Amino acid sequence: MSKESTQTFRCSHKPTWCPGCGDYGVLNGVERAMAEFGRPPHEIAVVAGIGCSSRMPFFLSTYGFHAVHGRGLCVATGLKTARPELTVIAVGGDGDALAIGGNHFFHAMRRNVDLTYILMDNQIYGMTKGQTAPTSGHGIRTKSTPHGNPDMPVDPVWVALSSGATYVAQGLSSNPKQVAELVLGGLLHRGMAFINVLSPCVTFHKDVNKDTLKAASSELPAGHDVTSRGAALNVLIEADGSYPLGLIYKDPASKPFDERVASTFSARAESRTVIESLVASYA
Amino acid sequence: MSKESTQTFRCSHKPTWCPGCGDYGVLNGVERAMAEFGRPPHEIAVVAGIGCSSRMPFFLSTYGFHAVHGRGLCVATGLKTARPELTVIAVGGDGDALAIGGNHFFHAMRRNVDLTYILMDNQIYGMTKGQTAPTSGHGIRTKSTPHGNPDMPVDPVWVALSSGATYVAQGLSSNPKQVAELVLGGLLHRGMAFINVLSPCVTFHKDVNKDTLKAASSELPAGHDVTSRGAALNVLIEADGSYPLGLIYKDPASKPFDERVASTFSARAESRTVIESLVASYA
Amino acid sequence: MDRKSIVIRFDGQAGDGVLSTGQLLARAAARSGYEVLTQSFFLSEVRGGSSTFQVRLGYDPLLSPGERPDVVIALDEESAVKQSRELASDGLIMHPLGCDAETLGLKAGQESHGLDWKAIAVAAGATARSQNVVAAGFAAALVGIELGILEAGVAQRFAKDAAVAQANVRALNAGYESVTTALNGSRLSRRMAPSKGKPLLLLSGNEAVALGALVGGIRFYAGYPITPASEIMEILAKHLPRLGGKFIQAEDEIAALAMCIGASYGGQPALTATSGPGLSLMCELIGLAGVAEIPLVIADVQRAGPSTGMPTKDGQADLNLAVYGTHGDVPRAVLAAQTVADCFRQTIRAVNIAQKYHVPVILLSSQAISHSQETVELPNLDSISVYEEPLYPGPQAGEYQRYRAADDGMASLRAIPGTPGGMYRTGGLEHDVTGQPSADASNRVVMVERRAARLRAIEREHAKQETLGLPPNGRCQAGIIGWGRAASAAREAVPSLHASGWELGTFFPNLLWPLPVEPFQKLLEAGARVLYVCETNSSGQLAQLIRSQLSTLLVAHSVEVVSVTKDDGTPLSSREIQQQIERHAVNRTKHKSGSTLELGDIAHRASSEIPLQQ
Amino acid sequence: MDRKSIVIRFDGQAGDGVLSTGQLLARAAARSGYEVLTQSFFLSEVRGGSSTFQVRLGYDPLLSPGERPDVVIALDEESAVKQSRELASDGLIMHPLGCDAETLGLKAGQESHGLDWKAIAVAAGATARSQNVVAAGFAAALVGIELGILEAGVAQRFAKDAAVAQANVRALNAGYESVTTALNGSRLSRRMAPSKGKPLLLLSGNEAVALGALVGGIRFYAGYPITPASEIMEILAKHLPRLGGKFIQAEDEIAALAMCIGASYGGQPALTATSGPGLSLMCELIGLAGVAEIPLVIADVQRAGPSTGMPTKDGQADLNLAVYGTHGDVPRAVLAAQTVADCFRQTIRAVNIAQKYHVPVILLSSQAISHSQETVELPNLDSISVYEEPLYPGPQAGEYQRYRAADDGMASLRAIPGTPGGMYRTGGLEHDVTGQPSADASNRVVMVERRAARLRAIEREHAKQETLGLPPNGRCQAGIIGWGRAASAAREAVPSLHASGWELGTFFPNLLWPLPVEPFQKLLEAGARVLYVCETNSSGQLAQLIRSQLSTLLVAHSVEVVSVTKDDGTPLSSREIQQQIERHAVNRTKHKSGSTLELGDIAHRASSEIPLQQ
Ligand SMILES: Cc1ncc(C[n+]2csc(CCOP(=O)(O)OP(=O)(O)O)c2C)c(N)n1
Ligand SMILES: Cc1ncc(C[n+]2csc(CCOP(=O)(O)OP(=O)(O)O)c2C)c(N)n1
Ligand code: SF4
Ligand code: SF4
Ligand SMILES: [Mg+2]
Ligand SMILES: [Mg+2]
Repeated sequence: MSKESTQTFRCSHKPTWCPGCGDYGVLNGVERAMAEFGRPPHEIAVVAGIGCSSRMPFFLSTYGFHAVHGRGLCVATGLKTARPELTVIAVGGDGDALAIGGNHFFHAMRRNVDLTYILMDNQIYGMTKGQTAPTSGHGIRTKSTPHGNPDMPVDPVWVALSSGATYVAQGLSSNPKQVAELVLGGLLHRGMAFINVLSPCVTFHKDVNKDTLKAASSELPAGHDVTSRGAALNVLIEADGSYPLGLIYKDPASKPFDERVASTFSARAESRTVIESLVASYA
Repeated sequence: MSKESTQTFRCSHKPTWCPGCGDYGVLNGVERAMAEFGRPPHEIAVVAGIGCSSRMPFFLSTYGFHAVHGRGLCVATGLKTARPELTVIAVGGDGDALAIGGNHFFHAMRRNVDLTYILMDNQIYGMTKGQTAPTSGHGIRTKSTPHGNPDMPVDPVWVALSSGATYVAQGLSSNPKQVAELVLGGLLHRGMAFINVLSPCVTFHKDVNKDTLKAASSELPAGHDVTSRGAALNVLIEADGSYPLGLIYKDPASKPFDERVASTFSARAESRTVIESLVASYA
Repeated sequence: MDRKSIVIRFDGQAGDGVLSTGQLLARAAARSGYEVLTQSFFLSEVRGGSSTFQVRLGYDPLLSPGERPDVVIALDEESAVKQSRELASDGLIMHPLGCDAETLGLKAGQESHGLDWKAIAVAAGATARSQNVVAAGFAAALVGIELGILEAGVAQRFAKDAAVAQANVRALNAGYESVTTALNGSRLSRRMAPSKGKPLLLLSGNEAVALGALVGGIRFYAGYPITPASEIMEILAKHLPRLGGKFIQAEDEIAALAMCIGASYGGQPALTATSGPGLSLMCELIGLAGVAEIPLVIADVQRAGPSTGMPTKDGQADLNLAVYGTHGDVPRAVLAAQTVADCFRQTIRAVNIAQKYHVPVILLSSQAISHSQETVELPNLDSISVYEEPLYPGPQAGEYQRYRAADDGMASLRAIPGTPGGMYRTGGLEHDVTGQPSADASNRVVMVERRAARLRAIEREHAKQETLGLPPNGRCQAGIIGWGRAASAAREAVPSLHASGWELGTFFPNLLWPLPVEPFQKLLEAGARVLYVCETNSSGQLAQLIRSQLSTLLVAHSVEVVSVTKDDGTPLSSREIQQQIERHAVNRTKHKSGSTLELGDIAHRASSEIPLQQ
Repeated sequence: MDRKSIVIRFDGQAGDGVLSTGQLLARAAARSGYEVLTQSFFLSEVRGGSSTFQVRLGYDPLLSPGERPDVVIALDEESAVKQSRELASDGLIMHPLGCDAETLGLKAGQESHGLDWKAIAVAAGATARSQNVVAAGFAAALVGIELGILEAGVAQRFAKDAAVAQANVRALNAGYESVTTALNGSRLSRRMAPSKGKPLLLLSGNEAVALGALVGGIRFYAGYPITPASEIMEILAKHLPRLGGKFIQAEDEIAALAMCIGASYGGQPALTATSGPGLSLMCELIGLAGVAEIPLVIADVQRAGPSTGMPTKDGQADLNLAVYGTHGDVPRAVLAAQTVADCFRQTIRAVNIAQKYHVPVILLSSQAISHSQETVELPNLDSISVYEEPLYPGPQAGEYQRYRAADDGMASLRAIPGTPGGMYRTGGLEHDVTGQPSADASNRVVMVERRAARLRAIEREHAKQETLGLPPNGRCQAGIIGWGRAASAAREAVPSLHASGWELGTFFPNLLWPLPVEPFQKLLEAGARVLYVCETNSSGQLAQLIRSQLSTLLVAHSVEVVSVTKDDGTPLSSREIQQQIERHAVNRTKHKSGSTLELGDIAHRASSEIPLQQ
């Protein structure tokens, strides 16, 4: 079935995640999507921030960059913009994407660089052993909110949609097949594709697990028009706190960053001539 | 008509803005709102980031803090949380609020600290002499986008609403009276009040001026239900790029940050006893 | 029994409860009046895996976790095999049944015995999971800690469920008694004499910072989680509200520090804690606090950098950043803790400096201190002096001037928002005496000097609190300097250096910036011609700071500043310090007797020395 | 006529077109082959208000904008009054009709004349707005620049509208001719002899950095606007796309640098430009680039800090941050430009170092250089060497190792994403030779040394490109050191110091980190016992760096390092440098003849010196 074997994308280093961590499912989904996508590993780069989830690049056989906390998406933006012929995937956790990296998330979505961004949402800071994350439930007690979380949880899908993302989807790590489909869709999409994967932390946030997530998720309404941003927003409003799964929005007219302004410089001019005439303009 | 004279809030330093800058109108509106609100200047603190607009604290007679670029809202959050009995107003420009400060904007809105935040939106970086800002129009040419702005403009009202702000309004700097009303409403609101004021830069972005802004603005639909977030979102969707003016949303059930988790520690315990027993717990 | 301290190491798989075993023993020892120092070892990469916890106990204050364990208690075979390599030459290793001295590759003088921890637990009526309590009982009996004190600890730990507590107390007893059966007389050699001390607190470095913050008057915390600092935040999140204080988990470190600035501008003493990456992000705001003269404490619990580095490993390489990290020249103070007790004291001192001098203060701790526990005397809160900042009282004759000239570099009175008549505006722009922006050259000169003078004022007050050590005759040939955890190791190295004939002056400052000058001057006057500067980093950051700040003195006395460093993720040890110093001395003598030094080489090496090479 | 240079200052209200007047004259002078240096003065606080532009022109390279103007051309009375106070003692001031020598308070030897600039413009058939073109014509005639060259400039400026252009050329001619009527013979004394030079480029520092970036091979820029660096971004935004390069305006400086890291990881040479506040924000990512060994150039156009400081004023106080700004020890290079020509050359050098050694390079410029224009020779692109990075070519025998050991601290081959067989993973964690995370102590030691050796390798190659100056006899008593704009001022001060009997060695390095050791060594060997270190900041940052890095040398030769500094928002001038050096020498002699020095005092002052006090 696959164009490349998923094995092609597995690297020799075994994941260091806790046994049972949701991120294994995401990794699996990503490998499948890559296999289906069919580009060889050397044409793909995976860029991450910091967090358990952000370790993913080290477990894949592609090029990989593990940046600093919250900035993975910016590194990916630079890489893809400089090297448009590569396939660039960015990954991160909910803290990485929405706490320290929240602004980059927002601007990356609206900039619409042709990236695929996968957020592993465990509603907690896993790597630092269990503090409240932006997606953590209101009122829950964690190490950093011993008296209850005062904040309301952020819905990453809502944020992505309302920041201008042109491809927005959601999956469960316990369903790697769907994750693979959504990621593949993202790889094929021209512009920023955002896939939120609910991927539990079995060590530091046991209350949110495979079963509770499954129970809290919902299907998209029949006949949902994925090309309508209004319909997509509506899905979220109607979802009323549950997690709608699948492809929620895809802008068929998406213009990636590079193409948003008609450039008169599409052909690479002879550098030497350009520079000489520029220098001369200061004479 | 005012409880205090607007003069009370004017400080001896004349604003250093360019003649004709929209920010004069905002300052005027703020002074009026303060006068109407009736608290003396020493019980008010105005906190800003960096930018032309962010100079406002220096032109008022209240306490004032001019922080660094993008971080005014965080300083205001700390100040208000530490000193809840003060009235704290934060101000900034569109770059300050939505470029470098975008993440703080997002989190401040959802944290719902009892602040009033006034954004002076001139769709440009005024202070640095005319580069593209997050609210700048798509395709426009500025110093930093000589070939046209590739990004779509951000709607601050939309961002505020979708980040969880509990009071969201929009005004024109050319109508200080309305600005005053909206700001006063914000001062009275319990929780984060956001007022976007379209306030043109007459020096570095002449295309967006009093007249074009006025022409592009719209009234709220008759019978608009300000207490409904859905209705508010709808106003924005319907506005279709125009600027709806007035109070767009106000959550009547808004619970400010401090009250979002029932605290068992409402009364300030005797510090000495608490600390002693805490120390003893390590014995 | 002339044993002064004993090192016991517990090892097992994740979930075996190794940590609680060690903690039970450690706390009981502290309650018995022993000095205790514990350390846990993390593997940063793999979640799960093995887990190691080490307890050292003795009579005198302990300066390091100790190197080779005297006793290893391994809960599974893999751990036993691993730890057998670490065992002291006369050490004892306890392992589960099924492996023997041969499997473990023990050497003559080393001793091993097998015990079925789980079976003992089950036999005592507890579940197999209580094997760790059995191990704790065993260890306690081995070193001679009273059973009653341990029983109380177990009861406390399982206070939520009486039946479980009872079962565990039985497991504890069984473990305690198993010593007699398992060992054949050898036990007595591991016994410690009863301690004569009072019961002590057992605190980790992070706990001590959090307590110090509360005692010092901190009533606002905003922060962002990061290893190895997060516990400071977690403790304050829990306890600040009970003191009327406020806690915010910020969206990042920049927001955290900005919130602290807001709170402190509002008159609430504020602190944030972070590690290197967070401190790097805070640089811009440190400058803001410096210019606006906002009191502030940043606790930087260092880990092995640069960048993400080795987040669960130790290092002390943030000194340069703490001293120099912001654009422009700005006053600040930098303090470093050397021990857990120091974490407590220096945090309070940091708050005092911040509030008195209106500067940001950076308190350096490190991974090795933050997560190791040490015994600390119960502090007498009455004897701790906490600075009460005088404030602008309200309307006075004449305009209020936030930045009015003050004598001797002292801070001028703050008007806290809410104070009538004190309204002023300030921020990060250069300002005049009122706080209003000014780009005037002559005003600028005044403000620059105002800030520089602040630094001198801090030095004036605080240099004398840093104590120099000199041999009885008041003379020395060299000085040994150190900061942070490396200072503790250096202290530990001093007796044996003295024993091998060195005449050493010692200076282990907590205050690193402004660098205290007088103690150095005295050291050189006492005869020191070489300064050995001990620190766990690769470039010798304090050594460079000393060279840069004390150049005139060094030139006048012809002093060589030598870096004693290591940067492999583990704290510099006393043994390593002694080795490096002795190796340097040998080379030096060689050079002296041979041809002249290649000065360029040496100067150059100063900026790039590698361990054991200078 | 023995005049070597002339300083002409234009002054008027915002909107008067003062800037374009000055630029017209400056460019015409450059085209005529004069050396030109221009400077505009900003008032940071008030928008609008008055506007000042100064043009200095001469035959030899100019090292400063000059102090007092020889000629002032004031377009309104207020400006005339203000500028009359600045006028040189034999200066000429031209003012609009209606004020006279008395209103202006002129002294004997100074000369003034009135002209109705607007009327002349109108009479010539232009609008009153063309008064500034009239003024340009007047100034050109005064100094003796050919009319034709100016006419071409005017035609170019108004190229969009032929009628306007013609009217302005007429205004220009009228201004040019008005010299004869307005002055009575005195004009000849301001005339410069024709220049013998070739036409020169006229560039600002920021323009030179942008050009240098393009010539050096930069093909990716991400940045965030900030005064005084924004023009670099604006120029590259315009021209990169024409070269197939990419430009992104980022949401902040952190994002900007992270984008550059991504682009550079992808093999595109990348640069960002900022000022102090932005550099402070970039500290964390500098460490990432250092550990991951990503080539990168950060141009920091310094302004007077700390914090927001005085954004339109000059300062050079970001050196500490550039050298030390990140947690942990990390390799990087720091270069500083002293002139506009330097901005061009050092930017190319920065790109070369970054690409060759795989390190972040920080290029320091400052407000005073960034916005002042200087004449620069038309560069011969063929003679500029741009480093071509060799890359991992694709599948080879054996596994690709990104961080394989390389000789002499050199970088190892990069595999650029897209290269078959080169796939590797890296980032900010400590890693093994393949890039995979490792917290192993022995691996760590290797990697730490690898990074330290990189720094030594850069020093090895680049120290020799920094040139020392010695008096003809090869001996000196003192050294004068300087960096950035202050180095230019120091160069300017040297002849008159020599004239007053000083035997000075000179060393004005562009490379500040790693600090080149050998030139200092030679300086000391040539006899220098005092090093005067000139820089526009208050703590003497380079002086401290020298003390910290060259301690062994300083001790061996008993050298005093003395800071020559100022930090009032204006560049240190040659006059101030000379004064400070001479004052120090006098004090030194006094001290020498009196009682011994209080060494503590001096050591202490080293860290807190204020202008003219050491
Ligand atoms: C600047 C900085 N701040 C804080 C940290 C510590 N830190 C590492 S990962 C992390 C958050 C992890 O949460 P998330 O992004 O949700 O990833 P997860 O581990 O849950 O997959 C934090 C706070 C850091 N490495 N760098
Ligand atoms: C960290 C940092 N980056 C950049 C700047 C430069 N800067 C000052 S104000 C500003 C933006 C101004 O735009 P806006 O916030 O919209 O305010 P306006 O001037 O338009 O009112 C910028 C980029 C700075 N001061 N600090
Ligand atoms: S701590 Fe949580 S998120 Fe991290 S690897 Fe373990 S289960 Fe996964
Ligand atoms: S530059 Fe623009 S925003 Fe700034 S003061 Fe002038 S008109 Fe207002
Ligand atoms: Mg998470
Ligand atoms: Mg703006």
